[in-house]
This record gives sequence, structure tokens and C-alpha cells, in this order.
Amino acid sequence: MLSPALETSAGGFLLVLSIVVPVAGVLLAFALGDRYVRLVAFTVVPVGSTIAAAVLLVLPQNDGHLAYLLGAWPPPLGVALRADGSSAVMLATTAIVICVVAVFAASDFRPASGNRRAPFAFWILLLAIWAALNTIFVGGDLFTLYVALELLTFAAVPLVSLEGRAETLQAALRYLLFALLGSILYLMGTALFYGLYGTLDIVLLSHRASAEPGALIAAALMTTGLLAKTALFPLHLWLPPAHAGAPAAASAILSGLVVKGSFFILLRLWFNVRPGMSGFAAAQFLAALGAGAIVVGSIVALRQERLKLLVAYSTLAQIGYLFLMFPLAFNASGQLESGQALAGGLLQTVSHATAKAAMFLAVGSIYAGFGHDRVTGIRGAARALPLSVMTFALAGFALMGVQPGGAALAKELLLQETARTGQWWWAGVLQVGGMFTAAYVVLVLAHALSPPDQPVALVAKPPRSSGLAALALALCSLLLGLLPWEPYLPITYAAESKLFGVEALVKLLVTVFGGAALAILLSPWPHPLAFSAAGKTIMHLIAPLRRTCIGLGSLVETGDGVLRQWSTASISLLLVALLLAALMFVAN
Amino acid sequence: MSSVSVFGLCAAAAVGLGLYGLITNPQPLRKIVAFNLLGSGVFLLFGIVGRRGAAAGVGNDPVPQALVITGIVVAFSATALAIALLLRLFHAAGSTTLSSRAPTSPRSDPSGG
Amino acid sequence: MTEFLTAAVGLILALLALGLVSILRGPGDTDRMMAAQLIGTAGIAVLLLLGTVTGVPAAVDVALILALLATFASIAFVKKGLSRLESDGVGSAEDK
Amino acid sequence: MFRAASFLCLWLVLAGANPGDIPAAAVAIAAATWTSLHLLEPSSSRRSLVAIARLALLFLYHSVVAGIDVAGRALNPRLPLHPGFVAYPSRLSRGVRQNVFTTLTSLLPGTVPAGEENGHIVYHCLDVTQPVLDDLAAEEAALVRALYND
Amino acid sequence: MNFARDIMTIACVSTGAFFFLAGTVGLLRFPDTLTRLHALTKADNLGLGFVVLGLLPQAGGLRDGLKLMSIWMFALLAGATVSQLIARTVRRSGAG
Amino acid sequence: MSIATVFEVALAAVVLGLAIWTIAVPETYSATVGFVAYGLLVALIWVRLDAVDVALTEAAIGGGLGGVVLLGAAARLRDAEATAAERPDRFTRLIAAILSASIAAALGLAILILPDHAPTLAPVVAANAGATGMANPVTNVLMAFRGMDTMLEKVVLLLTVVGVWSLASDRAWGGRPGPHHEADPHGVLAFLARLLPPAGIVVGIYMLWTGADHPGGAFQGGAVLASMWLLAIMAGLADTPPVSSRWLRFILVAGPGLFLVVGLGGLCFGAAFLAYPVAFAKPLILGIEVAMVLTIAATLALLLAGAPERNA
Repeated sequence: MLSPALETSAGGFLLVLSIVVPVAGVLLAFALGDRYVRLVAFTVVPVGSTIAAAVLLVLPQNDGHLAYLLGAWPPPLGVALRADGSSAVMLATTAIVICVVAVFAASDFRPASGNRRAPFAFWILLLAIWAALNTIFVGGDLFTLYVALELLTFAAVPLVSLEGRAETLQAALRYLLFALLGSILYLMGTALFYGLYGTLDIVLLSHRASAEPGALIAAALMTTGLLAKTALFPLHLWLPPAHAGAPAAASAILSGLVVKGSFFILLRLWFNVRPGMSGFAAAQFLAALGAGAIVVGSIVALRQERLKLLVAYSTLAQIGYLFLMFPLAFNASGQLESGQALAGGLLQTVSHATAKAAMFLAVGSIYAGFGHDRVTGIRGAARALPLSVMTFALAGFALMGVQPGGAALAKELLLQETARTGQWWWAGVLQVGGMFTAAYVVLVLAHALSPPDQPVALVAKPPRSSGLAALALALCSLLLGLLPWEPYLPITYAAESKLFGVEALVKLLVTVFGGAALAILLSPWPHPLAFSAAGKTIMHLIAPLRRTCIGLGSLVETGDGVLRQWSTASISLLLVALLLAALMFVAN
Repeated sequence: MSSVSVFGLCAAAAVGLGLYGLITNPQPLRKIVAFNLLGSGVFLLFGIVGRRGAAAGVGNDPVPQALVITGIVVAFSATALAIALLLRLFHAAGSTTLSSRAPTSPRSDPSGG
Repeated sequence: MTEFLTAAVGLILALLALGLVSILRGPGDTDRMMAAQLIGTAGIAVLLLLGTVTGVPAAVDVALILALLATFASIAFVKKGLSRLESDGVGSAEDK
Repeated sequence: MFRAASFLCLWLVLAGANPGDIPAAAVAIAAATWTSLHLLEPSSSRRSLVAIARLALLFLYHSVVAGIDVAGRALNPRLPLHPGFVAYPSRLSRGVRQNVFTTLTSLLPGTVPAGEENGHIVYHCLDVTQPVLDDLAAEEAALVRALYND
Repeated sequence: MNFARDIMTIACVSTGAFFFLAGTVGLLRFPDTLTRLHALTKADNLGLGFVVLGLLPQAGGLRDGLKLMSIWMFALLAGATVSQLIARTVRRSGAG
Repeated sequence: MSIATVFEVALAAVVLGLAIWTIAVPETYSATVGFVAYGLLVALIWVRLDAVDVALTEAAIGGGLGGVVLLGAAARLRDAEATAAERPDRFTRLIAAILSASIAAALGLAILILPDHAPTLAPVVAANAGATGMANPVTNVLMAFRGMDTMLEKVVLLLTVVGVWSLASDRAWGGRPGPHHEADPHGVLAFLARLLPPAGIVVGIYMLWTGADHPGGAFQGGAVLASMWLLAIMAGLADTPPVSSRWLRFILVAGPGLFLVVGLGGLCFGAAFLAYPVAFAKPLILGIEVAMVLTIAATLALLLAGAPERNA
């Protein structure tokens, strides 16, 4: 998938620019000071987006990959930047999300207002995250990826605590400490790889590496470190408070983009460094953790009173979704293949990045409008803040797999792969996952759409530009399935053909009604449904069942609380590392 | 036993100790210290790797050395950021515990966002 | 010659370890303030000898850095110790 | 000028005399001298090189004697210690001069300056039965001859 | 000539090691912080001095020798000032 | 066992003993003191491994400045120790111990079974030294072969500054970082702070300069300069500049900024991004290093000082 050539290709300088432009923005914004940060950011954002678009254009003309040798030093001595289809897709996604968030935040983080600290930090950190992500997407060297990963962490952590309240500070500290644990595990693996093969270049490693014990230990350690940074269940202790505590624009970036950085490195490690090394058993284990994330994340999300926490837990569940593709990507000879399953996973990543960012922005507007974000207190939101509720709805539809969203296409691809490889159980998980997503989307919409007891008095009216930007992002996510993916990802499936069939409609209805049932059964809050007469009867009929389900849910929530304690989470981290290593040894 | 094995085992032990401290020490500051210990163990690992790769005229492979120098600086930055967060947390909350579950309990303060 | 110097390094290192045990054992924090000072002298001695033994002339530069930074750490030890004593209500001559 | 020369010496000792180093050396010396003048104003008193040399020798001699003294006490099975505080009335003005004096005397056998009280410098002594005050007075006289002979 | 240099090195380094030994014994045996401070600063500084002296004949040239001496001077200056600071702190805190 | 091995085992034992002390001692202040000692002694291991560049960095940043950061926090957080959560129960500790030991064992095993042929880039680095005109291979790797990593790592440092500053209260924004130090201007501390920094400056610049051909470089020099500046600050002879100061900001971005400009120059006029024309390689790299030493010194000192607390 990555270019095997060890020389700079024609448009390679674009890769350099994609890193250098945001970095220059960071430096310039810092030097110019408080008053000009936003101006610098608004200059850099269009330039950076143009570069991402240029990469998209140039890539197909170069057989689908670009390479650039920094300083003209070929690996293993020097560092190469490389891009393939997946890099280009991620570059573009990042550019889009950053653009939207910048427009959304333009009014929130105005340097002219009395508080100059938050804008200063926000805009610089935004650009820094962009630089870090671009480096991750085009970096061709495991250590460069490590530096980029740290850059990402160091930019993300202060965003969490931007408001300076005690709980956000605590969340930021937990995030930082756990992320550091993850990156140090990654670094351990890097050291072993260098000791074994004398290079850290991904392409060279893919030629040299074999499934020997040292390499397996290294791969297990690195995988675990990246899982900790991606917050895959049960290593998610830091995610909910961090993503829920940050300002809306920051949450959108953190949830939509930042966790994808470490995930992307994980893909590079598994699919590029040594496809044959990471065995089938280990992939099953990863997917099992992902399934656990879907179930636990969704159930706990349904039990949250605060909307931002609900969305944060939904991120947890969606991250689990991303890992389902690992066991589906094996070919007949037991090697990981960069085929349809990987394409589905990446599509899922893109779809989640856009939809979740839009969702957080919408929730941020609702929070700003109501002055709180309790799920039970947003009745009437549909009338008071139609734009935000619509954004939430569209993003939710995209997430749960409504055609022609990216998630729907990804799901179809993965379902095909389950059929091909005969792993029917993952097909079940995929369907249930969609239903769970529908559950919390339906829950929130039911509250937002139901009429209020008294007229809603908004605390503040969010600016129209912010709302429109978020809506555009949600729409973008919902239309992903219509885009031509072939030049970048190996997708042969035609989404358009099944757009309006009976089959699609049935699937949609099953998902929505399943989700509604789950929402009624699992959410402990009084339902808007219960206020109508018919609803009351239904609620009465299912009361015993609902009590049992809520009991189960509370059990899951308690378990989640235990898992999110520091000692439990870090012990799980080590356990995951050891289990992964053991499974890899077994497979080889 | 060569110097590589001696210091290699030393590095592995430092990693183990650091991990243990990171998990079990309740105070965040001690976790940060343990992280530094863990980090130095990993850096020593690079040193071992580089020492094995010593070539004529060079006592230690310069590439791992350069990586370690970068790593030390990053670890120092991490320490500084974590300490600043910790001090600010202490200032704001009067305690430094990490174990509070308040932000996610269902009936948390609605003013939080 | 090399054997002799290596043995000397080992001896001083062992003494350094013993000294550290005694200092870190306490009983008070004021004892612990001496740790960096101890390393500043014994550590430099070990480094200089080691540099000669292994033929690494640049070890002298490490010793130089160690001398400066150990001094700095010692000052920080004392200064932080002082600020704590102050907060305990014990004034000090060095800090107003 | 004297300071610049001493920093030049330090540079030469560290880096050696190499024509290629001149720009770096110049920068280093200039920065160091500027900082030094900024931090510590030059004193106006006359200095005698001979007396400084004598002071240095005395200083070395004292540190040797001090080391032997402590070593003897530490290795003596009876541990002959009579620790206590002694106040010494110094004639030197407070500030740099007194600091130079305390720094030098911290290397005298058996004494460590431990702050001041009522204008007297308080010394902690390993053995208060020794003629500590006389030694201190002699040292002070040597110092005044060397550096602060106004 | 070489032999004489080695003899001098051995003698001086041994003396230095002896002083380090004495300093460590002092650290272990002396009763309180201030007396231990004496042991640390005086004996160890002298030990370092002798080690430096012993290494002078092995040094490559005059410059290397002077470099070693300057490191010792740094260590001496640090020891002399830091010991005063620690002594002050100890006296003020009443632990001495 | 040869006498050298005995020495190595002794060194490893001392270092490990300190590591155990650091983890096991109940009191935080003691643990940080132990860590400073540990950091300074690890520098000895690095010398023994013939990695003097790293030894310098470890002594300066790992043990010295890093230890001081921890120490300062330990002193300020003393009161918090009592309120901190209690230790995990015995069972948890046992599991943690077993798992940590397994990871350490796996790692130890992985080191011991590393292949005999020991792949290395050292000869390649040596063969390409001519392209930069510098004899120190580590500087060559940092500044030329892996220049991108070095530049990004400078950005990491800058971001850390942003992160630390962002923790200031809104009121103190633009003010001076860290607490105000007041010390007796006639005291011993002030005396040392008047004497040592000039000599330290010479040493710092020497470290930078010698880094071209011998072990040393911008980090090590920067760390020395930073510690000297902090010494003067702690003695009350200097103060941290307010964070809104334009000069300060300029110095903080000078290093990575110049790196970036030179890199872009390579992209526009030369072979590639971060490629130095052979004739100008040494002066260009030295220029970048001079800017970096200033940046590093300022950054490290400000990171130790902390978030803005006082109005300018």
C-alpha cells in the first residue's frame, strides 16, 4: 500500500507542506501574541486545506502513492514521508473538520474579548493538532510517528483543561498520565525494533521483519500503547471526563480527530510494518475488546444525564466499532490484507470523525443556549434551536448507518467481509452496534422534539455561522457514501444502487425501532413517551422488563466505574499487553 | 555477563519498577516520578541497542543516541506539563486525588459543561 | 593501571552508595538535602576516573555538567526546604 | 578587564586555543563579562597578587587540614566530637566581603558558618574546645591583606 | 618516567579513596545533621581533590589538567556555599 | 568475572537500589530526592555505555532540571499528601507487581535474545559525516539525518510552554511566571548566584560550540544556561519576564523558526526540505543551534518557573 520506492516522487513536497504550514502557523501565532492568533489561524486554515486538496488531486496521478525524502537522505539513515490513499483521505477529513471547527469557534474564541488566555491557547493548539495529525498520516518512520504522537498529546491535553475548573484539570491530568504510559510502551517497542532490524522506516521494516519473539513482544507493546491512546475499552478511563469537560469546539476536535491519530498509527503497524506478524488470534482479541466497547459504551451512554457525557460515551462505543475490521482483514493465507475490510474501517473512521465532531458542536450550541446540558431538560430544543437539533439528528443518522452515510457504506463492506471469511458473529455485532447507536440518538431526539412544559428561555443565542458550519459537517458525513472512493480506497461496492431500495428501508426501520426499544428499556430517565396516554399504557406493560434492564444497565455502569479507576485501568493495560503477546506467540 | 546484559537487565528492572509505581502509588506526583523512572528505563534500552551496534571508531550507534536525546526532552516536557496541571489542580480543588468519579455520576452538578 | 583505577571507581561508587543510604535514611529532610552534594563530589570522582579508564575524554565534560547541575539541585533542595520551613512558621535568614 | 581575562582563561581551559573558536569564545566572554558586571558591581579596593597567591595557598592548606581533621575524627573509634555553636564578631562589612570570608572559612577545619545573629557570624564547630576564634581571626587578616586592603 | 607517573597516580587516587572512605564513615557515624555535613563537605572535597591530583599525570596535557582542576574548583565553591546554606537551614529549623 | 564487570554490576545495583527507594519510600519529598540522585547516577551508566552525548543530556535534563521540577512540586504539595487517596489494597498491589514483573521479564528476554549480528547505522552515519562538516555523529543525526524529529520536538517544547501558560488564571494572564523569590541580597545564595552564572555561561556556550565535533550540543548548553538563569532568579537577583513580553516570545520561537526557514530554503533552492548545501552546511547548522540554545534555555527555565502567577 505504501510506496516501496526510496525516492522522492513528483508531488512529494506537498507532504512536507502539509506539516510545515500548520507548524509555521503555530510559531507565528505564538510570536505575534494574543491579538493576532485568530488572524494567523484563519490564514493558515485555507492554505492547509488547499494543500490537503492538492494531495487528493496529485495522488491518483502517481499510482496512488507519494513519497518524500527529508533532507534527501534515503532511509534507513534519513526519514521519509509517504502517503497512500488512506493518508490522503485522512488528510482531507482532518482539513474539513478543522475548517468547520475554526468557523464554529470563531466567535467563542475571539481575542478581543476580556479573556485573552483561552483564545491564545485554543488557536495555537488547534494548529498544533493539525500539524501533529498530518505528520502521523504521512510519517514513514516509527520514531517520527512517536514524536508526532507526543505532539498530538501535548496539544490535546491543555484543550481539555482550557476552562480551568477542577474537574477538567483532573480529567486533563488523568488523560496526560495515561497517554504517557501508552507512549512509553510504544517507545519500548520502537527500541526493540531498532535493535532487531537496524531501521525504523516502515517500508524497510516490512521487508526485514519476521515473526520472531523480539518482534512479537515489540508489536504487542506498541499495540497496547496505541490502544491506551485510542481509549479502546477497557483502557478508556480518561476519555469520558476529558471529552465531556472540554469546550465544545475542543471536544469536537478531541473526539473526532485526536483519537484517530493513534488509531492510524495502529493501522500502519498492523497493515504495513508486518502484515503477517500480528496473528489472527490477536485480531480476534482486538475485535472482542471492540465489541465490549460497543456494548458497555452504549449502555453507559444511555444512562448519562448530561448530553456531553452521553456523546463522549458514544465515542467510546464508536471506537470499539473501528476495531471490528481487524479479524475481517485476513486473507486466505492468514495475512492481513489492505483490502475491503481496511477500506471499511477507514471509511468508518472518516464517518465518525465528521459525524462526532458535528454532534459535539451541536451539543455545545444546545449547552450554550440552555445553560445546561441535561438530557431531561432539553425539551423544546427543536423549536428553540432548530439548527442544532437538526445537526444532531443528521449526525446521528450518519452514525447509525442510514444510507447514504459513510457508516452505512462501511457497514456494508464489513458485512461482505464477514460473509467472505465466514465470521458470522461479527456480522451480529455490527448490526447490534448500529441499533445501540440508534438508541441514544433516538433518546436525545425524543427529548428534544417533545414539547416543553413552559416556553423555553434561552440563555444565549448561538451565532448562526456556528450552527451552519456544524450542519454542513453533519451533512457531509451523511453524504460520504456517494463520494467516489476508488482512487484512494479499494471499494468496489456501489452504494448508489441500493440507496432507495426496499431492503435499505427495512434495514433502517429495524435499526431505528430496535434502537428505540433499547432506549426505552435501558435509559433510567422518564421518557417523553410516558406523557401521552398510549405511552403510559405501554410503559406500564413493560415495566417489569424495563426494571430488569435498568438493573442490568446499572450493573454495567458500576463495572465501568471500577474499570475507570486508575489502578484497574493500568492493570488492564498490562494484561492486554501480555495477552496480545501471548496470542501472537500462539499464532506464530 | 557483558556490560550489555548487565545494563539491559537493569533497564528492564527499571521499567518494571516504574510500571509498578505508576499503578500503585496513589499520589499523582509519585506517578509522575514513576513515569520518569519508566522513561529512563526505556532510554537505557536504546542505549543497550546502540552499544551493541557499536562500530569501529564509534562506541555507541549514534542513531539511538539521538533518539534518546529527543526522548529525554519530550519526557521532560511531559513532566513539566503534568506538574503544572497538578499544581493548578491542587490550587483549584485543594487536593490532588485522581480517583474522584464525580464528573460521570448521573446526578452531577448541572453547571458543569 | 586500568585495573587499579577500575577498582578505585568501584570502591568510591560503593562508598557513594553507603553515603546515600545514610543520607536518604534521614531522619530529617535536612539530611536529604545533602544527597545532591554527595553525588556532586563522589559522582564527579567516579566520572573522572571512569573517563580515564574507558578512554572517553568527554567524560570530563559530563563531570563539568554534573558539578554545575548538582550545585543547582542542591540549591533547589535547600530553597524548597526553606520555603517549607517558612510555611511551618519558622523564619529563615535566607528568605525574607 | 580582569574578569574578561579570567573568562578567557576559563574558555581556553575548556575548549583549547583554536583559531576557529574565536567567534564563539568572543561571544562567551562578552556574555559572561556582561552578566558578571550586571550581577556583581566591581569593587574599588586594591588587590595584591602576592597576597592573593598566599591566600590561595592558605586556602588549599586549610582544606587539606580540614579533610584530615574530619577523617581522623570519623575513623577514631572514640569519635571525639564536641559539637556546638560559636559566634564570631567579624569586622568585614555585610555583603560580598563577608560572604567571601564565610565561604573560605567553611573550609577551615571543624567549622561551618551557619548564619548570623546580632552582627556575629555563627559557626557550627565539630570541636568547640579548639581555638576556633583565633583561627578565624587569622584567616580574616589574611583575607583583608589579599583583597580588601582599603 | 611512565612508572613514576603511575606510582603518583596510584598514591594520590588511593589517598582520595581513603578520604572518601573517611567521609562515608563520618556520614554513618556522626550523630546529627550538622556534624554529618562537616564529614560530607570536608572529607569528600579533599577526596575529590586527591583523585584529580592523581589523574593529572594521566591527563593528555596541560589543558586537560587545568580542566580537571577547574572542575575541582567548581565543586569546592559549590561545597563551600551549599554547606553554609544547609547549615543555616538546619540551625533555623532547630534540627541541629 | 572481570573487575570491570564487578564495577558494572555495582553501578547497576546502586541505580536499581535508588529506583526501588524512589518507588517504595512512603514520603514524596524523599522519593523525589531519590530520583534526582538516580538521574545523576544514570549519567554514569551512559558514560559506561560510551554514549557521552546522552550522558550529558541525562545529567542536565533528566536528573538535574527534571529532578528540580519534581522537587519543587513535592515541596509545594506537602499538605496535599494527607488528603490523597489511600493506597490500593494488597491484592491489587500483588497483581500489579506480578504484571509489571512479567512485562519487565518479557523485555529482559527480548534484550537478551537480540540477534548476534547487531544491525547498526553507525558506519552509514560515519560515511556521510562529510556532508555536514561536523565530526560529532550524534549532532549529524539530530540536525541533518533526522532533522524533522528534532524540529518537531522543539515544537513539542513550545507547546508545553503554551500548555503550562494556559493554566494561568485569566487575571494573571500576561504576567510573570512562577512565585516571586526574595532572598537576602547579602546572603550566601545571592553570593553564589553572583559568582557562578558568568562561569556557567562560558560553560554553556562551550557545550554548544564543542557539540559540532565532540559530545555536546544545544540541549546540554541550553540546560546549563537555564539552570544558571534560574539560580539568579531563585536568589532574587533576576525575575522571570512577563509572558506577554515580545522579546521573550521571539526567543521562544527563534530555534524552531530558524530551523523551519532553513528547511524551507532547502525546499525552494536546494535538493530537499532540510537539505543543507554542502558548502554552507556547518555554518547553517551552527546558526540553527545558536538560535536553539537560546530557545531551549528560555523554554526550560520557563517550564521550571511554571504558569503565570503575578501581574507584570
